Amino acid sequence: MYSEKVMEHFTNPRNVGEIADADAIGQVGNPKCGDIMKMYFKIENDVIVDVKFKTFGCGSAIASSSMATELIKGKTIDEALALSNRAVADALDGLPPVKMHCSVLAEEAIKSAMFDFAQRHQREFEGLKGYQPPTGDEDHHDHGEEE
Amino acid sequence: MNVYLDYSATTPVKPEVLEAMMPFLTQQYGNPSSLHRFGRESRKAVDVARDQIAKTLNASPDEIFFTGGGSEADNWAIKGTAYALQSKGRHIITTAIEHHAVLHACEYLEKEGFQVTYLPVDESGLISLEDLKNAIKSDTILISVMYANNEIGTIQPIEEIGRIAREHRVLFHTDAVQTYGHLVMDTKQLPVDMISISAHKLYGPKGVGALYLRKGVRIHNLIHGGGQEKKKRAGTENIAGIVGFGKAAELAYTDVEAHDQRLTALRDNLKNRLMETIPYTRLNGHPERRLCNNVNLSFEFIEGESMLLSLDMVGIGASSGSACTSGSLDPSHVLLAIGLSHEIAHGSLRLTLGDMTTQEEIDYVVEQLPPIVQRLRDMSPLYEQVKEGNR
Amino acid sequence: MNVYLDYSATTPVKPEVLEAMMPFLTQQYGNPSSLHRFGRESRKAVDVARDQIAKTLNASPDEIFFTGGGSEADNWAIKGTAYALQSKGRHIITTAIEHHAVLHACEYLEKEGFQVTYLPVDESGLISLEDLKNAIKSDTILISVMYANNEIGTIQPIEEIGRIAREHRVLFHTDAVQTYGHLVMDTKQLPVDMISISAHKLYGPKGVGALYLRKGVRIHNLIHGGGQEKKKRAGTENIAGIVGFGKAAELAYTDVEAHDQRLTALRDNLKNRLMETIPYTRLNGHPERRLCNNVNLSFEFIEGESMLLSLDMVGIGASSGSACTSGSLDPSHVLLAIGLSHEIAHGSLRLTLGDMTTQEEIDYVVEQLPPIVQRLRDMSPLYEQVKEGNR
Ligand SMILES: Cc1ncc(COP(=O)(O)O)c(C=O)c1O
Ligand SMILES: Cc1ncc(COP(=O)(O)O)c(C=O)c1O
Ligand code: FES
Ligand code: FES
Repeated sequence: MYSEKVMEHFTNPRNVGEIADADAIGQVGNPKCGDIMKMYFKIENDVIVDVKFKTFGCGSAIASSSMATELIKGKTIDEALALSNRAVADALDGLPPVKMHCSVLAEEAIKSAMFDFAQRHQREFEGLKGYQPPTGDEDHHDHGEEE
Repeated sequence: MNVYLDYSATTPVKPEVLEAMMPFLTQQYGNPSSLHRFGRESRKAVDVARDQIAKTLNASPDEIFFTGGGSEADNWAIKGTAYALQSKGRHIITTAIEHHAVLHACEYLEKEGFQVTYLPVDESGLISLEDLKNAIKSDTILISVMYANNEIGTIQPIEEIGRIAREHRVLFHTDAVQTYGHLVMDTKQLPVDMISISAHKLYGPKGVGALYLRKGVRIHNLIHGGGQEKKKRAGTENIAGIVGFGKAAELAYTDVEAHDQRLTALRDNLKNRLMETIPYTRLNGHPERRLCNNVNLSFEFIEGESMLLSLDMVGIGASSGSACTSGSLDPSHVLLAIGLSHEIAHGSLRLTLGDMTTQEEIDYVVEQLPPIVQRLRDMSPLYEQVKEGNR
Repeated sequence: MNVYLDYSATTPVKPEVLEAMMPFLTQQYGNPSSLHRFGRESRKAVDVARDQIAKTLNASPDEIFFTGGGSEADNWAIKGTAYALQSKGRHIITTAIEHHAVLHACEYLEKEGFQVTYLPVDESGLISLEDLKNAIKSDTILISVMYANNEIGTIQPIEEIGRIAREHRVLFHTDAVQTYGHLVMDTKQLPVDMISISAHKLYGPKGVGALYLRKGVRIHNLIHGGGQEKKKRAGTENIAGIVGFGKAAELAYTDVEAHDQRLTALRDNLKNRLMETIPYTRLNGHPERRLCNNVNLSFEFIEGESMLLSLDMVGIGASSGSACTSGSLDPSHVLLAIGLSHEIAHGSLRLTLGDMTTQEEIDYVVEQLPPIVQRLRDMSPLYEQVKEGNR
């Protein structure tokens, strides 16, 4: 059901862990839905110099976290905010339809962290226009069913 | 090493069972409804299988009706009773932890105008007999309570439930798909009217089951048509499957006590060692009233699918009550019904043992599982808080 | 010599089909719903079989739903449509010569408050399109007409019927259990919404069938429960059976034209020689629009069961439309519907040919049958009158 790429990232996830003095932290999902994704960022001159994650979730959630953090490491904040869940899924050679929301979680974790950064430094970013931080309790994702 | 610990999902076909089936997949292909010699052989074979199954239930062969599986038997018992007795009443009692074959049949009937009471269970998975008595109304036509639960293995007090049903003259169906092959069910003693069973849970083939229908109990057909199964279940018989089912049932009940003792010992060994080695672990289901082959544990802070994937990579096949395995949003309705929070339900693991399970396999699991749980916990944002003492 | 000429009752499993099935009766026993490697193999196998069958019908794999046989598929199509559309209307149109799986499902629905029109057929077994059009009412929700009849082999004008159904926006189901494997059915061309098929009629195993359900057509489930078959048909899949069905379908449609030509020639050879040799014989069913493997003859003055018994004694397996074979009082409803008198219906014989049928076997039947008929006629009081010239 999962691509080799997903299994590879699930087995050897990149960037697992925490950053003690992170410049930004984002957390999305809630345990009720079975997914929590938390990301820690080190940011210098608007460039992501380090990123780590912790995830409570299924194989595809773990692989999405790993791939997403790989994709944005060394990138600028604007570039990171431009990363779509589709790009994460594509980089993993696709996800099963019912698992697409796991990649959405990765996109949202990044946005949530960048929002945190923006708030801390009173900054505004093009990619955060209209962004609403998750309230924590909503059913934000939809396990799309076939049919 | 390949270790299969998902016997409650399905079992391999035993070699003796396959051997019994083979003639009916080769030369003896006649339709039992045919008059000629090709058909007579098949008819005899179906009769033998019916006898074999009847014997294990201490039933009469004409109380056994073959179906296309356990789900069909459940649907037949429930809808067949509902439609047959709807002029008498439209209320059904079942439990919150039934298999979906029962639950979704009941939910369907609700849409068709029936009322269904779903009895709650306590934290060990048992229903309360008081609740049951209180739920019975003058228009109650059916009580359906599973014998043992497929996820947590809890065994219900079927005899007592049956007695209550009898007192109130309500028909009683039990889904014994997980029980058949593990426990002795004597229909001469047990006050049950209908029992669903399925071959592939006791080393028979997939796609064949049966409904025990006590003599005199009249329900509607689910599948109308030809005169097979005494006109109660139409369709050309799955001869090979039925023959395999009969043989599997006979084998399972040849020495069911030895089977029970062996599996109970292995089960307890597995369960105790895992619980001792892995912190933040709880046993789901009843500590004593449980199937001899069922271990169901919740490991806090982690999620089931990632555990299953990790186990699969080291060759261990198991199952979980996590939403993520099925793509549906909610975790197992059974785990929620026994009071687990969503998080903890997500982190559950079901290991079910069988006749081919060895001590060596158990040792392998006890060796492989703890580091897997640890690795996933180290990745989990929920576990962080524990380490930081915020819990 | 053993000669099986009852291929419409059921067929042997082809060796290649059994070979495809064997892994799933031995090592590859996983449940397709399981996440682990044991389950994945099974899931893949079910997908392959679904593709194989979809291809033969020029359908999409997600329009194919496996069932426990042809009868279940028929019941599902009919009751599933009836219950899903009952708020729209409660009228169903079918024919007088359907298989009991359709007829008895319809009769059941009549008891539940539906109205059913049973279209008559002419003496060749064909319905009239005019009758059909006249029968359609504003509350008609389903037309169910079998593709080819199992007793007399008559092939209905399915395309024309489908077009009429479309014009009136009524769902159209066809029971193609006897047709599948003989005729090409292209669902991209054919205006049908549901098609029932069954594996054991085309050299697959017994106890597995399928319903083709056109994309977008919504009917109720017959068997509720687990999420198998896209939540439309619950129950652990009969993997070996499904794999065998897929393989059998693929084989049947590898060169269906050659199959048709070979059987048609053998059929006509058998039919013509029997009709030439045995006086007072009539062919039942349509002379041209008939299945390539079906011969149905009525021999006046004698009764079917005694003919079958006599044939069985010389090793020939056949079937009859006589009451006596089934233990029911009336002769075949199909033979009565084409206008046969009870006496003549009783004396009917169905010989159905298959891929293993040889010219040698046909010769044997042509040699054995006439003296059998003669012997029985010599015993018959009805035949006396003929000899005495009272007829
Ligand atoms: C026309 C027709 N429909 C339905 C069926 C029922 O199929 P099954 O025997 O697979 O239930 C048969 C055969 O028995 C048949 O000939
Ligand atoms: C308790 C219970 N009931 C019913 C079923 C359904 O049986 P089957 O898979 O044979 O349809 C199962 C197994 O899947 C089960 O565990
Ligand atoms: S985390 Fe639940 S489906 Fe991915
Ligand atoms: S003559 Fe005996 S049953 Fe018809």
